Amino acid sequence: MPDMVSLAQPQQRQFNPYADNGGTILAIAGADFTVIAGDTRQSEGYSIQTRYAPKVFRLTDRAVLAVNGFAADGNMFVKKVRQRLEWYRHAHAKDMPLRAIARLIQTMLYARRFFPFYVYNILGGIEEDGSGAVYSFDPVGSYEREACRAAGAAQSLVQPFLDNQIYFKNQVPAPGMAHPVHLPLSTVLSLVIDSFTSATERHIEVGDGLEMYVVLAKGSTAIQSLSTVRGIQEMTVTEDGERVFVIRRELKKD
Amino acid sequence: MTSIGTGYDLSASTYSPDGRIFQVEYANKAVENSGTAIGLRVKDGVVLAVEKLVHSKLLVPGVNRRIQTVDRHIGLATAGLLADGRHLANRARDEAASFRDQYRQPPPLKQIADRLGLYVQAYTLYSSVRPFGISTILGAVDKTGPALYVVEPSGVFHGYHGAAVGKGRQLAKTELEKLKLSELTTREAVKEAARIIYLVHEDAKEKEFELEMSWVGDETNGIHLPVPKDLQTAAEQAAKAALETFE
Amino acid sequence: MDHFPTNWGRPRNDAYDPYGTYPIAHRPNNGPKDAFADAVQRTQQPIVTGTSVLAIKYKDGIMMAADNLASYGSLARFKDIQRLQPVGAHTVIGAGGDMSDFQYIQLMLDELIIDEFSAQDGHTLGPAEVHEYLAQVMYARRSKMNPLWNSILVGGVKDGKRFLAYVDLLGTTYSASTLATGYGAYIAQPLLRTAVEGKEDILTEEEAYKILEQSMRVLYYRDARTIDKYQVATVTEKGVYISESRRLDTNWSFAEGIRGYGAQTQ
Amino acid sequence: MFRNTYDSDNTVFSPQGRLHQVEYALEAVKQGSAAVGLRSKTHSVLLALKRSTGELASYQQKMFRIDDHVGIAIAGLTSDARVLSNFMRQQAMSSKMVFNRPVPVNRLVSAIADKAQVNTQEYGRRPYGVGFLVIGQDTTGPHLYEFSPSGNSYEYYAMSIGARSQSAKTYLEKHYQSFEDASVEDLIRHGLHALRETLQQDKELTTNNTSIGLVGPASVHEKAVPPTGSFRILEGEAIQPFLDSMIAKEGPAAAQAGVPPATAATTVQPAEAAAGAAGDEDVQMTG
Amino acid sequence: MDHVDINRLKTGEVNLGTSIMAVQFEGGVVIGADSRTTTGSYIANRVTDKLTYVHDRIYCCRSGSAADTQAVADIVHYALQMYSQTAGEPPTVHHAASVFQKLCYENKDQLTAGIIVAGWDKEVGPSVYNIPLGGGLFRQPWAIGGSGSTYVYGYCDATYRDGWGRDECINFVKNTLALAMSRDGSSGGVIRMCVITEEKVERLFVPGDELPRFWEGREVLGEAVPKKQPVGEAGIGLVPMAVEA
Repeated sequence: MPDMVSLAQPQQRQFNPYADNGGTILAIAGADFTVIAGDTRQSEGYSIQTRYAPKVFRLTDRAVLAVNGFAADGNMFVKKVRQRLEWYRHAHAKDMPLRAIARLIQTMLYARRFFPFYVYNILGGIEEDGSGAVYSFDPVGSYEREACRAAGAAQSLVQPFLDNQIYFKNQVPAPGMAHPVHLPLSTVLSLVIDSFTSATERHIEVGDGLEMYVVLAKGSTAIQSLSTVRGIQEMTVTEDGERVFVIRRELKKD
Repeated sequence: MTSIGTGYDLSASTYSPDGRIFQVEYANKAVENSGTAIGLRVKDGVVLAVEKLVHSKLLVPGVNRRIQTVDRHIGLATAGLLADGRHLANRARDEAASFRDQYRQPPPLKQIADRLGLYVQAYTLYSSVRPFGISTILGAVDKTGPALYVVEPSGVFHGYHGAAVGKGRQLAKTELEKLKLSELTTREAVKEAARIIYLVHEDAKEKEFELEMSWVGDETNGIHLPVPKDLQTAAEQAAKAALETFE
Repeated sequence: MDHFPTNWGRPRNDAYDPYGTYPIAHRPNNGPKDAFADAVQRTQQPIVTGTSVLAIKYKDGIMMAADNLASYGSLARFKDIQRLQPVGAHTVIGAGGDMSDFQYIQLMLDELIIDEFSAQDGHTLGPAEVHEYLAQVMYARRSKMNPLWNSILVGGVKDGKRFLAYVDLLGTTYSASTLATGYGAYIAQPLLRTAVEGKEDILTEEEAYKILEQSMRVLYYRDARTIDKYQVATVTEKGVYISESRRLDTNWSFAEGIRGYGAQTQ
Repeated sequence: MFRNTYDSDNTVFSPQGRLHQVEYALEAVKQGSAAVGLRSKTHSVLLALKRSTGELASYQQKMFRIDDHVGIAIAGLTSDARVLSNFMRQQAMSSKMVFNRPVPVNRLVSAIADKAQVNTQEYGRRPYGVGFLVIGQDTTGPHLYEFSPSGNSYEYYAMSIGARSQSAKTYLEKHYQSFEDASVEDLIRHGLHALRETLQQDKELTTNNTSIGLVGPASVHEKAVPPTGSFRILEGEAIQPFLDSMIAKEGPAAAQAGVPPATAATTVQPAEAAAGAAGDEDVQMTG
Repeated sequence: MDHVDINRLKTGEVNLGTSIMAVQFEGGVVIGADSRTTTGSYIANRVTDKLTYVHDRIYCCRSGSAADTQAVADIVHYALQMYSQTAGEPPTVHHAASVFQKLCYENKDQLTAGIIVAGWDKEVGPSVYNIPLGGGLFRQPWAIGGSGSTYVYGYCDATYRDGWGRDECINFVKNTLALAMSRDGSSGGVIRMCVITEEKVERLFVPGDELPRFWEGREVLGEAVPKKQPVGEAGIGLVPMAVEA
């Protein structure tokens, strides 16, 4: 009965609704700041589709979201998060706190458990207590707060580097010394730039441009180390609160 | 009026003993109280003109338009309740879109008038709705050439060479009948339309008004558009001049 | 994505029907490629298809080119098809992929433009708005597992701003100063980037045209789904202009003296 | 109040072709405290008078933000206003989602007008009992619209709605020609003057009872306004500098303007004044 | 199994493995079709009429699933009747083609239908529309369709000329179909043609034994010739092909 056999088999798959558009994102939390960064290359297979497609987005003055994976899902997801934040603003006349946004993202991702957004999210910003925070998510909504996280094509290259440099894994402090708990902003920015230049060298899907968002807590002294940064641009909307900046750098284009 | 107090005039779903539907007649009253709208179907197109009564000098002139566009080639002018006019224009757009979806071509005006007639008529059948308080002039150039229709609150519609609705319709009709419409060009028709609107406004001289005109035809490549500023200004000046000689 | 619309959205398998010769490619299941592949199923495939579209930015606006062929598998079935379409007064779109879906998109956009025109309020849709709308439609359809099987370039000029972007059956979008769909992404895009990047504000209309013409010629030499008849769309502040069909000049004279494939000389 | 048999139902025309239910809905708007709107080449502003039910109660909300580029001031049934403003917010967001474009302000106003029209034609509904002044900016510049329960909407240089709004209108009609080129500070001052005309005797505009909404570049009295000049509502201390800029009514400026005192409103619109006296609160929906 | 039926036909479903055609000329259109329907390789009907009336001056030629195309044609026939009664005028060919196209496009997942719509209307005169498998709509001066058409594209490209009259078009259709039928196993039988003009629809018929004939290879003779004839004198025509090589 060949008919019975063919009926029992699953239907032939005709259309794959996903693509992988490459690129890498990362975020590192400091004591009173957070850096969220991503490269700007968008690719499919061996083709570079564009050299400038942002993957990092300012949501509020204290929250920045990086999305990586299937670009169409990523863009749509950011749009939908922004709509939810807009309704929150209509209802409460203030911006949603960071940890609430993190929980919201979890709910939104899990709502699509059986047709997921093929997107790895990293949310960075400042909590209500003024501390820097990074939340990382898997595509179906599992999330946790961390001090640093890399995701995307070059995750396997960048994360071990961060483990070593941020968490001091496999480093032994000098006798009588302890590893610092938080690194200063200038150090973090250098680490981010190094992460991406290295990833660009070793991964074909990473390169072209780098966008680093810096979120500072209210009254953060880290502002001083930003004054000398070339080409920095402020994105803050409201006064007397957290501040958001973006720093752009070129990466190799080959 | 024999209707008032009889109890036969409180619903569109009620006939009077002599077979009249007073609610529809009252809807016509709403039309008669409003500024005049006219349409001229001429040799190479159609011109629509509206006497827009200005109820406040704080209004921004030129923007609160009374003539609406239904499709690329179809214009619509109403007299009566303004909001009802918007409702019907939206319906007309839906009908035009539905025709396009079905037949993959621009709708002939007759089809739109026909479907709008059916729609308006449905509002004369039930006590749960009231009739439309508007008369609607539709103008277009379609595959049959220039076309002009009027849909009344009762749902009845007719084709015209020249049409007038609203307060000054009698005088406007008399003036339209004097014209050889089928020999005019749209350019000439714009002048005549402006003159007629200015003329019918004489009866309500104390009220401010704004003349609004649109046209469709060879001059506009078959697209329904507002009459260009320079032409409108010239037509209004000529209308004012004609008014003085008329008196 | 490769240059056979039949294969778009499908796992690649060059071992099977590599030339896409049959109109309805029926290929084996190559197994899940990502973690979510099990969630999907539905039938559909492109049948009458168009190939690459190219577009670049230049000094005064954007320029786009596409040939006039609609293929049926390897059969060159319709040789007088226009694949470039103006949308309103500021925008042009060019489509590769399934032509019946493209016709549907054209009707849909015409409806949109009529709605916008009917408002008569001084607001018009520019290329950015048209692109966003298309992207939303394409993404919504892919999310229903019923995609519009096209890759589309949207270009235009409005309020002094040039705009050029891509959208495809997955809802994937991106923007760049040179774009190419289908096979053009492999063959023409490198040529376009070399000729245009950094010179977007200098290139004249003639230079832009020459660049596209040369790229179309290379595609004609190397893409088996092209013909030598094509059109060029130009959008500037003044509006959209789509050319008549043009024929490519091609060169074959060098072939006359070629003998054999190696040692042979006569 | 005069009663006739044609006024109890929104699906009935009177023999004169009038819709009494709609006209009564317009009266509901006049029960609400006044709102004033003005427009210049660069700005649109809203000013509204907030009421409080008593010493211990907070002041009502008269203004709503719809989107970055649009805001409204209301007069009439607050709960109706919330429904309509929510609808406007949805429209604004849908425009952002589908076209990535801020919705053109006129289309937003037309959308609620068309919604309101349906409530004037179908049985089992009542017309909305609220009027809006809508300000916003889009690619065609700053705008001011009035929306009313009849389903009509108009664009104005300046307008006022609500209790004793006729007095404000009289002021606006006198001065509107100077608004086009006015600075935002002057525009707001004119707005405050107009709003003052709607006050009952012995009342005055304070930081508690006045709201100011605006779109356009920052005024000299504002801090931290994004360069896009998005819609914001000023309340409390933020409006003190604007109140300070007002020219006293008894002063020569008022006399020069020839503005009738607030009590004169009685002669202008007897019905309205009576309505205002009868209910000094915005009508609340019960049940 | 991996194999998918390319025609998406059910087992036993009747297939119009077909050759169909339409050509426009100054005063009208000529449409034509073969008459074979098959289920698998069995000829279910050898005298089918694939030229289907949808309105007084509009016909369609059907290819693909017989059931699908009949269902679609019936719906269009109904729609056009409704239209002509309510609108008080006959539909245009474009109108008819649009209704076909809409049905074919919106149900492309369910249908196997390749349809040519042709006819005459007072707006544009004669016209021919092709609606191939995916549900696109293409106007052409001439159109061919069905499985047999793939064998005759070259012939049509080489032969067709603008400005032909009625009789030249009839000849063109007759010859093209005969060529397609001779090469396509799924096409055959008789040729049916219609000439649609403003005045009338005229039916033409070419019986299966009077089809135009073209090159069919050399005459193949059996070996009935007596063996005693010497090979050398037999004449070239008698040498079996296998020997010739």
